[in-house]
Amino acid sequence: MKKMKNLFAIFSVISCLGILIPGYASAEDHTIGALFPLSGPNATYGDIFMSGSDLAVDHINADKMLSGPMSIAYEDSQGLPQPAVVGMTKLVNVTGVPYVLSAFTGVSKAISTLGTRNKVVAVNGGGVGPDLAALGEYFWNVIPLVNLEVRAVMPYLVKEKGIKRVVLIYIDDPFGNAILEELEATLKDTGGELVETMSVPTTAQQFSGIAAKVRAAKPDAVYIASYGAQQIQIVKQLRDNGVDQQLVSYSGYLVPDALALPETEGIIATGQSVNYNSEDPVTKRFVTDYTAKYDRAPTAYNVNYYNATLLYAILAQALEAEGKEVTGANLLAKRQEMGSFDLVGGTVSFESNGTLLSPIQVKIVKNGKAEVVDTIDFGK
Amino acid sequence: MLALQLTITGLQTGALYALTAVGFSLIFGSTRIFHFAHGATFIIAAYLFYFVNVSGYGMILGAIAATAGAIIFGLLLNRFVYVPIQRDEGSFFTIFVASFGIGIVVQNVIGMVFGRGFVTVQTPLSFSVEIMEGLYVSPLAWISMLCAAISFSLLWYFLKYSQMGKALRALSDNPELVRVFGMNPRFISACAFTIGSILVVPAAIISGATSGLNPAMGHHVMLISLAATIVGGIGSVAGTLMAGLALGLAESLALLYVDSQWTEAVTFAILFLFIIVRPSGLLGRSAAH
Amino acid sequence: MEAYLLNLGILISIYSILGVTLNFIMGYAGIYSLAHAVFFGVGAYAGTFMAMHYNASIFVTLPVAMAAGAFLSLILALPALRVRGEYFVAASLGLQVLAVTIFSEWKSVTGGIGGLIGIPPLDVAGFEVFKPSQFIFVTVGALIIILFIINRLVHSSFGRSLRAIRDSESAAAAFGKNVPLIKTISVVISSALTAVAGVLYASYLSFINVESFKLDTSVLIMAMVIIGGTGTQSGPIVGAALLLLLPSLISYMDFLPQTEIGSIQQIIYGLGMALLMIYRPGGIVGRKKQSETGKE
Amino acid sequence: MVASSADTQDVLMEIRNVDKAFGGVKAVDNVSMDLRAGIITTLVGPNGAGKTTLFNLITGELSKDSGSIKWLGNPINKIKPFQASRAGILRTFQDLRLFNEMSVEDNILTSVENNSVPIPLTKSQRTARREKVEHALNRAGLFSKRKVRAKDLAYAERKFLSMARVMATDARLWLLDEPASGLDPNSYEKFLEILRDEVKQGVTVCIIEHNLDIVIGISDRIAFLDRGKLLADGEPQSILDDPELRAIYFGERT
Repeated sequence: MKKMKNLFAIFSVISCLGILIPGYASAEDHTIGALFPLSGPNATYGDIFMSGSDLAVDHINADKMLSGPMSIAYEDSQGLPQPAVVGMTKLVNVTGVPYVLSAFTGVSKAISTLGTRNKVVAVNGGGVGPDLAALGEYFWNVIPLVNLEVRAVMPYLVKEKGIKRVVLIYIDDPFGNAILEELEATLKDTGGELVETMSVPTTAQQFSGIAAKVRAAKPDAVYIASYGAQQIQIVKQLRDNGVDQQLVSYSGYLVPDALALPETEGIIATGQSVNYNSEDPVTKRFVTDYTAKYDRAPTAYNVNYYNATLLYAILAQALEAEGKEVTGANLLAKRQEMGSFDLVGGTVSFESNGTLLSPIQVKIVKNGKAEVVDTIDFGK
Repeated sequence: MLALQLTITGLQTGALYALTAVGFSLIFGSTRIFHFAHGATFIIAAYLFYFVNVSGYGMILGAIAATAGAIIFGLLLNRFVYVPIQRDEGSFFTIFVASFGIGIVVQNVIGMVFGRGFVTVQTPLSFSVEIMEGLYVSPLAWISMLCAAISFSLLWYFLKYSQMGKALRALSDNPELVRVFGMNPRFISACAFTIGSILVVPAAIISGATSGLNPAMGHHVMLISLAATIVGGIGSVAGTLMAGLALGLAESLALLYVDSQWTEAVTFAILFLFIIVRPSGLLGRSAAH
Repeated sequence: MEAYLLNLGILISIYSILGVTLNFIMGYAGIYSLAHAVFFGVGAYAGTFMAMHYNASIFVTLPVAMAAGAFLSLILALPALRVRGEYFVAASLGLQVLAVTIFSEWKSVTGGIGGLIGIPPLDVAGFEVFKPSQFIFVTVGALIIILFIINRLVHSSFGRSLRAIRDSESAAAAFGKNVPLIKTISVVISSALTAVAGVLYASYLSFINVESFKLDTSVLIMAMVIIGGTGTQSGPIVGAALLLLLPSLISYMDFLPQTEIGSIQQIIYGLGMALLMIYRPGGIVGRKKQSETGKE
Repeated sequence: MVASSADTQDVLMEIRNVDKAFGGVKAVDNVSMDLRAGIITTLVGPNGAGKTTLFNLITGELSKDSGSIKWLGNPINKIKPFQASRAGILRTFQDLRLFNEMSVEDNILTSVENNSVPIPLTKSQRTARREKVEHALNRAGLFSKRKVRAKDLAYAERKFLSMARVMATDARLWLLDEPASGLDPNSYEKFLEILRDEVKQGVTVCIIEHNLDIVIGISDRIAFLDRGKLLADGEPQSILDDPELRAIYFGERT
């Protein structure tokens, strides 16, 4: 009797399975995937990334670039590797997309194996860990990686600001560790000194002890390598606890939440240089429509994911014109064949390792706005 | 100098830990309810304060709202979750699981309402002043310690002199007494929940200004409270207080030797060792079976 | 559709192994561990380490992972012998937090938060298994074998000893049960079998990092056991299936905002845990409330 | 009860100068006594006299502060409860401590088994075990309830189950902690009958009992404890007739 009941329970669960199959896109529809942090402490990035990719989808569908309507299947990565892998498995095996937008260094590294194994292109427009350049041919970057940013800002600090002693506070994950390596190497070359490094766990939010250690190290500048809500807390608590030295950070710092913080004033940060004033039609349309749709000026992240999405449409359009199937392998072949693309910010081409080069700007925050003080172009 | 600075930081953190931990310890000691949702009480109070404050009603109203919210949550939980389970002589684990479940619900509801990111209560009080060469202390540090001192003095007075306080203390010493004490056990446990929940409020408010809030921090608060309660000795309010301070200090001073990702491990290594070596805690009665 | 079901089936069978092994110590021995994910992780890391550096054959990875799980479980046995109830829950929480720190920091073996990428597929007697349609046989097979082992144990004198200890430790001792030894053996068996789930999980996802082995996972496994029914045979499996189907069920409801799905799912299972404890502490499969079957 | 001359019986257990204090209070205070084979020795005394504590000291549930205990001539001072059980000393508990979630049959089965490592039994072992269990079930009148969970039994049945757990084993010494308290007259007649039968078959019993009728009905020997001290130890009649002991027992302290 009891056995029967148990069997029944299992059976009813299994029969539930049948009802729960998600809907499928029809053959002509173009669906690409995206793994963004939609919840968790880094959800603020998800909004920023989506605003770029969604605008691209609007434009692509309005122009009827593809044979059918295009859409993006978003999966929540929380900015963390494990949920991202689960999401990627779903996108690859279930939704069956040929092309996935990715963000965050840890996330991108984690999903790259699945991408390569299943011949699905993953395109990163947010993560900046230098390792991202070496994840195989199915992994592309439409963002300059942070080694360039560190290489751009350190000479500026040493030469222009006379900074010698640097303390690094970094998040204990692949991105943070990459920054640590890059900073050690770059500082040696430029004549600075890394006097102390302090790692913080991803979940930490109490930094008064860290601040005390920073003060004890007597640095000229403090480099902060974290993201989202945590980096804001670090900056605030450093300032609260008597650290008045120059603070330095990277492109991930210049998000609206951080710029709104009074303590951000005076911080130096690097970022990818985008020429918003470019006269080409793609850039003009993007800047105009973005400002109209979201009522704010676009940032590099918006550009990157707009570009990543548009890149898919350009490649898929070309494949369809030739009557070829839009698969990951064909998209890769087409990108290698076409070479250069008209995207926001001008005509760009990929390095052989699948990474875009772009000039880096050094900016300083004044009155809640980032002002460019220097631009370094590594490409030329 | 660094050690001194970290000591002060540790005392500030420890004072807040002690407040939440004593709240938990009092409830657990006198009612034997494994109130894991104590962390949820913390975030409810913290977010209520934040919300009222951000809405422009000021800090005093915020504190009142936080206190009211904490008490109501504690009492509702006791009345509608713990009492029905206890009526059926549910094991400690049944209560723990239910409480844990409620904690998850609160965390996610708060996350949906206020967002899952950090929020901070902005106040000039968090800005540190250099009181001597290289030693920075924020007014909030003094406020934390003062709040803790006042709360504990009041609590001590209450436990020592009031009829209810004596009952709670007696129950902490010997849970069997609930049957013979001659007071309504329901009323006693309601009182324990009220006081335990109130103790959380100052810690919640101050944390909102110092380290910022996020809905997941209830978990951390609860783990620390549990650790302090056991290290201090279940049933001993004084022991929990000392253990809370000690854990805060240990967490801060550990930075002298290890990177910050190890500080939580330091706390729990202490807890683990205590359970294995001296389960009765610093001041508690014997716990090993 | 097929891929979706296979994926779900594999995850359900892996989590069922976790539920069944936790239920063995929780439901039968009364050892309420909140550190089950630790042994899941130990199995995953140990198996992956062998697979990446030596040999990916399951005849190498599984025994090594099980041995590692069994050996490290002695650390969990330590407090289990000294204390019960609340104290043990606290001790296991402490162990869980410590383990997460070590998983995050021992980067040469675990890859820290960045994790280990490119984990080789399962090698079953020279045959590489990674396609979901093949992998599901391995996971379901493993689940069946583990269910069989646990079932035999539970219905042997050993299982009776465990339940006796759970119901009254002092009476069990008074009737000749070597309580510390029996508890240790049960923890060791449970952890060794848990490690199997770790190996399968790592190989299936071809990626692992510390996030899969945090307190949240321990809580999820505990919720599966409790919601399904503690101390019942099918309870943990029903619980695992239900909680893993929950996200699909929720994502089917289009009117819910996508970004809130994670929260809604957690609210449902949190609420489920609380309500079950109030109205049906035995879980879905378990007995009804005692008061309904008559008390003394 | 045929009272053979108790003094000539073999001594199974020798208790010498045993002390145990909780905090400052002496629960067992320099107690020395013998438990003799084949008879029923009853521990009597007011509440808190240290009777149950003495049981706990014998089985190793608690450790002695000082003194020694010998079992069959061998010292068992550091014994653990499970070892005491395997050595043939079994006890019941005042609060029964049944295995509540398990069936009646499993309760008894568990008590018979004392292997820790999961090793299968041989066929003959299994047969022998089943016979013992069935015997105990029948004697305790629980055969029809053997599939019922222990927690679902009526009060008297729970008491009998507690006895049945001991009966099914091969133990030589039974330490029974108020096994008959709260039983209705019918049930305790049955209980006395079981006890007498078992003693006839060679079991030695030490029992804690308050009901004087039962004490008189079954005791071969009585040990009188008060506030941890052994005040008297001897033939039932001599103890029960002692006016001083009666006064203590009935609470008329002087």
